[in-house]
Amino acid sequence: MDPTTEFFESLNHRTPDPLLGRIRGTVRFELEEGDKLHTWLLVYSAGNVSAAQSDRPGECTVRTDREFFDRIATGEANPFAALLRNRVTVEGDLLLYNHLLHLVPGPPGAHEPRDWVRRRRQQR
Amino acid sequence: MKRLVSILDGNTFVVSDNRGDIDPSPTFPTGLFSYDTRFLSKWELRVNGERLNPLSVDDLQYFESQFFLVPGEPTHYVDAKLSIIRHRTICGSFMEVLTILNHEDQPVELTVQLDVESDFADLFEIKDVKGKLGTTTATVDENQLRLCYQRETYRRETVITSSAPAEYRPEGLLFNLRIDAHGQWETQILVETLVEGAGGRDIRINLQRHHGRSRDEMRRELDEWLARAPKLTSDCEPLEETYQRSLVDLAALRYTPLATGDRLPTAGLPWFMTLFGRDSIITCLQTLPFTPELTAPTLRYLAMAQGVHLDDFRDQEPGKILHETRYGESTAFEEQPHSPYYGSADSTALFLILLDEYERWSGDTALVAELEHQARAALNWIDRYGDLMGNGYVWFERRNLRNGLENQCWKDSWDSISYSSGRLPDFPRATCELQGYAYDAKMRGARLARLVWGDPLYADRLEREAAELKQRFNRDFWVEKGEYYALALDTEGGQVDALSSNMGHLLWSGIVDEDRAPKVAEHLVGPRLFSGWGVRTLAVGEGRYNPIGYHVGTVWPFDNSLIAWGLRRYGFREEAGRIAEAMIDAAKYFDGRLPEAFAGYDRSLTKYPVQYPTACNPQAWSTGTPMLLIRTLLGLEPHGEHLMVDPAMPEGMGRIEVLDIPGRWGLIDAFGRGRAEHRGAARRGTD
Amino acid sequence: MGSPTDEFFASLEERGPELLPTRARGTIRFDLVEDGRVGHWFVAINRGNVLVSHEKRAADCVVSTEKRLFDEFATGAAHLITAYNRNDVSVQGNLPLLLVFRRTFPSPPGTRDPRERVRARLGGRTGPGRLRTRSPARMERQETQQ
Amino acid sequence: MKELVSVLDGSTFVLSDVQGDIDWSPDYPSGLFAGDTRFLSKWVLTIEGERLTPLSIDDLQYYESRFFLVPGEPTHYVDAKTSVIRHRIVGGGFEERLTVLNHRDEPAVLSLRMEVASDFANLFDARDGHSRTGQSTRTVEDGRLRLCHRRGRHVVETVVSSTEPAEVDEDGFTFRVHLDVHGQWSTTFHAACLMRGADGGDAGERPRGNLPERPDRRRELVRWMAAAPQLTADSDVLEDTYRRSLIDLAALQYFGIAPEEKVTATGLPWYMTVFGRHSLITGYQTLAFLPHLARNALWILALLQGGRLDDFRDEEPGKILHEIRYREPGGFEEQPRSLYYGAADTTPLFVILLDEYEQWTGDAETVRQFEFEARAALTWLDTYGDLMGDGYLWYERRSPKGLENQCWKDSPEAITYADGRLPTHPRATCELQGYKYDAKMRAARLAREFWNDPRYADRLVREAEALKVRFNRDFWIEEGGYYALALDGEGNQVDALASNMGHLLWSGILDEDRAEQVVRHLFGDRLFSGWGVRSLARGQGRYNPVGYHNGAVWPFDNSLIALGLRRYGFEEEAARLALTMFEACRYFDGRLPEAFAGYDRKLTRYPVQYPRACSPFCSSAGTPLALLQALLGLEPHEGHLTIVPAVPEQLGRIELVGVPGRWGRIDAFGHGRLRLAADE
Repeated sequence: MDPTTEFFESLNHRTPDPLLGRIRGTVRFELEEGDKLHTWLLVYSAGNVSAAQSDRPGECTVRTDREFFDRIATGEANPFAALLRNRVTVEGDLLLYNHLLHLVPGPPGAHEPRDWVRRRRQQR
Repeated sequence: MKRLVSILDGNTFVVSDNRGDIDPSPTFPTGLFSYDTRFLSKWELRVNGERLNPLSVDDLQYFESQFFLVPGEPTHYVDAKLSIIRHRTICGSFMEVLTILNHEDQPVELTVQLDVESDFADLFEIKDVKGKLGTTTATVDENQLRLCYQRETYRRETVITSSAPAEYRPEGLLFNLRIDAHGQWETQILVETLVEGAGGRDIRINLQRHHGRSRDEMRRELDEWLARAPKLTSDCEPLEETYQRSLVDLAALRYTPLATGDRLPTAGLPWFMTLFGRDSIITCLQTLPFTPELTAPTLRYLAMAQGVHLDDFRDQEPGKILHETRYGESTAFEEQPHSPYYGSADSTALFLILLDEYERWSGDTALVAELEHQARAALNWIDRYGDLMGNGYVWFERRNLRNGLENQCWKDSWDSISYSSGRLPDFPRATCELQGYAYDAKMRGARLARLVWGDPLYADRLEREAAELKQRFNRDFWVEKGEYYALALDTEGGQVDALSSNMGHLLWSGIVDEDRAPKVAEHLVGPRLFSGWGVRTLAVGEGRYNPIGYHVGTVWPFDNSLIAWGLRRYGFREEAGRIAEAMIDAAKYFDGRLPEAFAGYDRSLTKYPVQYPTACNPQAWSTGTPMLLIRTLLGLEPHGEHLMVDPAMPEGMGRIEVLDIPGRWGLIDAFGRGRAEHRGAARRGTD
Repeated sequence: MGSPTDEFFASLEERGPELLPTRARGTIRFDLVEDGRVGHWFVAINRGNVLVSHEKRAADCVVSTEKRLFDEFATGAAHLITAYNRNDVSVQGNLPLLLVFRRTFPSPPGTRDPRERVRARLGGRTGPGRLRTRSPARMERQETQQ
Repeated sequence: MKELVSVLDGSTFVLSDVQGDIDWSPDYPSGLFAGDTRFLSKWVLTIEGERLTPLSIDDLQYYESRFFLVPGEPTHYVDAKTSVIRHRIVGGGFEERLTVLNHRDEPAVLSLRMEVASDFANLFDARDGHSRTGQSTRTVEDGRLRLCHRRGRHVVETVVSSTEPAEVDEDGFTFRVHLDVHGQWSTTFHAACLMRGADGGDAGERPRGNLPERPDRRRELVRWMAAAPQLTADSDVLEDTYRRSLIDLAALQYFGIAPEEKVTATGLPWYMTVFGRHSLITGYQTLAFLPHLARNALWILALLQGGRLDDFRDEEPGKILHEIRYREPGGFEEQPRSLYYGAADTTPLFVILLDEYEQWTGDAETVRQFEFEARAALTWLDTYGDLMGDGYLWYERRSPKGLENQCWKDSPEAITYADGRLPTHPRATCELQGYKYDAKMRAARLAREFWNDPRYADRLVREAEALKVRFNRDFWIEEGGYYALALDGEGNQVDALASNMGHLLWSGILDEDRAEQVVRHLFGDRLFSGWGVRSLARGQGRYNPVGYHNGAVWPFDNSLIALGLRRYGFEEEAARLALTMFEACRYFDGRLPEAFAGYDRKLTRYPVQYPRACSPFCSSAGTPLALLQALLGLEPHEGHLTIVPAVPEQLGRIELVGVPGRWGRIDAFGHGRLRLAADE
């Protein structure tokens, strides 16, 4: 399975996140791949998140190409930076897009801070 | 000390010379900036090929200024035959109304030339200009000049149009005019900035405040803002002046970040016109009694952007409150980590402190309930990710080795944390005030847990932990020999023993043992730390002491405001008053606008407080300083549904009246009077 | 008579009372150098009255310069204070007294009364009986009526 | 509007940039000046070859300032490791104490350099950029640098020395400075300004190289302030301005051509010398405060009164001086400036001040002493002053380098018809007639009371009254309801609407029944800018809000108008004018410049600077004092001081304690009771 599909599929199995407790709304993703367009709809409902391939409109529409979204889905690309450089475009409620940060994984290979300190002190 | 003129509206601002011209400067960010990008790097007006000379500059409002100019070098006996008025406003866009008056008794023909350039520099590049990776193009059509920068999908544009007919050229606008005898000519030049997003439209399109506010609306808004704030009258004229100035500057420093429609305080002009966790929180803490409307949006925004992941580049961890957020090119391409960056070890605790303080003033338990999970995540961060050494203190060490901050406390320059000898300690470091904040955050968290979250068990645990921390702290940080608190602990648990202002914050946090407080107070107003104008960041005699060192000897107004607050908390009324008075005296020399920092030279050496080079001005937490000092002088403290007033004012300050202090009590007035009558105490107002 | 300087001092006793304020009082000695020799003029001023001699007495004010230059002061061709400013005259002692004494020097040769100059230029259109003043507006009205 | 820092002591002053450096600049005369000569044209400090950057400047006293500097351009995060304090004092010569502080945790060795040069330009060369005549030399001798300029026998020298040993070369001083950990180093530079007399010694009464003792200077200033009445007021602006004015007037005192008494220099930087007109007006403005200024002005001007006809100097017997310049500008006949007499107003103003001075002080001795000069002045009014022989006071220059306009508006285009044309010469401006009238009325009193000459007094009154009748006939413009600016050589009315007629109120020559129309004009929107009365009304051909005399607002002009308004009973208008001036003071830190722009107040929230206006300027420093006099209604009346306050509400309470005069000292109080009609 490609990272994008894996990401959206996994959302349906997430435990409810209290940090998203008050977020409600829908986000439509339009991901280009060659001349194909993959559309996903993501629904926030008070902590629970679900996603499905759907052509329904959302309160916020996110456009980019599928290849790039794969990188967001794996934590390699930062959604906010991508928005600033127009790599991803967003129409509608930006706040909903911002909450995507809660759903995508962090960058691969990130260090647990205590491990970082321990390792660095050992090196010396 | 070149005279620069700035106008601003949140994070859109123009910095020019006193002619109104923008010349690219290698050392200072002159230009039109918006969202961390320079949209104009050149803006030079010539009349008949000649540069102009300023007669005077009126800064009418924070978003509006006016320049009076004459062509050529002014001479004594030869009168200028023309004068030129440049009236400019920033209301989302930048608008300059150019008026040329002909003072001659006959018509004149003129060539007016406005040279325009944009380098689309990222604010981070200005001090360290490097080759741009994208390309800039200028396109001209019949009624506009369009400057465009493109790097891959990243696109920024500056669009310039004139209401009067102009010849648009790639290098600027040209007007050929004829003005009648004693006549005048006028054009409105509009400069629009475009941060391109979906469909070629501006990414900020959803921000209601972004476009289309008129000057009148801006004025009305400012008037309303001023009308909402409590009214202060005082015998002490500098206090009145600085209060008024602060209110206006606070209005100016509000901006709307992407993603919400709310207005939050930015940190300071020109380098820090963006959201900083630490600065915004402290500004809110300082201004709660006066402009409480800043606080709830700030808390909400910071909660929304709270750390979720582990991310080395951004020094991000779950539950951490952001340090800084930026919108420029280097952030967009992940060359800089500000999307956002989380490299501060204090903002998380400060967030909790503000949340509690806000509830004490406003009674807004709904927000406390709304942010329960974020607050718990923040408390969790303190123990889990903040405690790098696993020994119950808050530590910091960056993981972003490329461009992360070395010092992640408020003194974040590289040499700010040192031993008395001047040596720098190893990482991680645990500065003392971080422990104070952690203690306070837990105590306040406990109150909220009991009051709003219905979790008394959690509250008990937090209080227990806080008490343990306090005990441990007073054991480990107390420097027996000098009888003060160490600036920090090093990784071996050794004391980083420089005498510094940091321990002033400990009083504010309440972590200081009662019987040690007198010694701390004595140090703070003693000759090594107190310059006569305020408490220095680092004491005279320390290895790295430098009266013009950013964090190693200068005086920071915000630092002093927290220290004064802390002194009052521990009952040092006279000492708190002394600091407040020194700050208000200093404010007088800065026309009521306290800068980010000023030099730490002894007051006996300098009649005036000496400017610190390149200090930000206005700087939000310096702007908030007079307000916190007023709170401190009047002893304003919410108790339940009431506001307690317990004035402790220095002799000679005379009377202070603050009318209509907002809070859960509605509106309340507070009065205070210095014990001895001020010379002008019997005065009436002069206006 | 001799040089302009001689003539100047010779007439000084007569001209003095008219030219000098009555409060003027004091002594000035002029040391005038000619061909390496110094000639002295001693001027005593008392309530406007002037006495001139060649005595070399101590004076309130001592002025040294070249005789040649003083001849030019005496005819009005050169100016004492200007020469003093460029160090061609040195003064010791009471300078204000010399400034008062300045009044006794004549006008530059050929100087005319300023009123005569104006009269000559305007050809008699001066004096009380000249044209009645008019405002430009009135003039215009008169012109259009004609 | 390059920012410049000035320290001054009478006619000796230093103008530098904000670093404290003096460097050639095309647009402003920076340098150390004394006696109209520049003694230092370069004074540039570098450390390790780098110029310094200012952090802040303390202007401690008018003769003393202190600069805090750091090397190089400051950046935000890189702290300076060195700071430098330049503490300078001027007074005769010039002294600068340089302190270098090391903020490092280690010793440092720095190379410090002071570049020194002088072009010995006179002020006019400095202004106009002319090249110099004469020869200059630089010699290094015994640790000192001697700069010398010679033209004929005229020799000027600057001798610069340092208390710390230095390598001295022809272009300056170099030091190798060793600094300890957190240590400091200092040296003191002295620059002696020498003007060689004809005998080679320093001309005694000239600015000397030695400095007065500083403590004395401070004491002197304290005494000066203590001698003036003490003001307390609700209005801080009023208090600050009053204090600033007294200090500026102290700063402008200097020993002029004669060393007996200090006199008032006119304005920094162009006019640091005596101008007859402004000395007299300043004397008049300050009588209730510092009466000796008037006495000293009368004394120096009596001393320099015209004695002969001299076309080059526009001099006539009995005429009072326009301007005096020293040394080179005054020593060579390129310009008539050594003693120039091209002013038609100074002579009557001299008589007016003599009378006014006696009315305040009761100093009859002075009136008797100056009888000769006063009579000579009165005679001048009716002889050389009356060029046309018709009883008016006229002017026309004879000097090819003289001034075309010899009234206070002395720029070439100042006197015009409404349509902008320039009138023929001679010209008789209206205010000159007012002064002449007033001088005669006042002289009549002096003749009667002190000179024992009642017949002369009667004649003067008769002549004055005749003048008044004629004036009100010939100058009144019926159509406009105002007084003509002047008469031209043909006797026609020069009909521009100008501030000049405001002075007529002050002189008392106005017919009572026309005063109201004049006042209406003065406060109409053509003349009144909202910040004061403009020199020329909007709508006139040559009106220019940044025109020196053609639209700018002159504070001293407004002060005389305010006094005139009180004289004719327009209390409210006088209060209004005073209020607007004090409001303007707020924007000039209490120091009114020579003039400021005449833009409408509605257009400019602040009063706009006039380019290159002198500041401080003596009669602008005198203006707030005259306005206080007008607000409190202070008038000497038959040996007593009458106080009839008319203070606007906005100014609140005014207490002036210890007004000196023939009555001893009297206190004056005023309360802001006047509610001015809002008009903006």
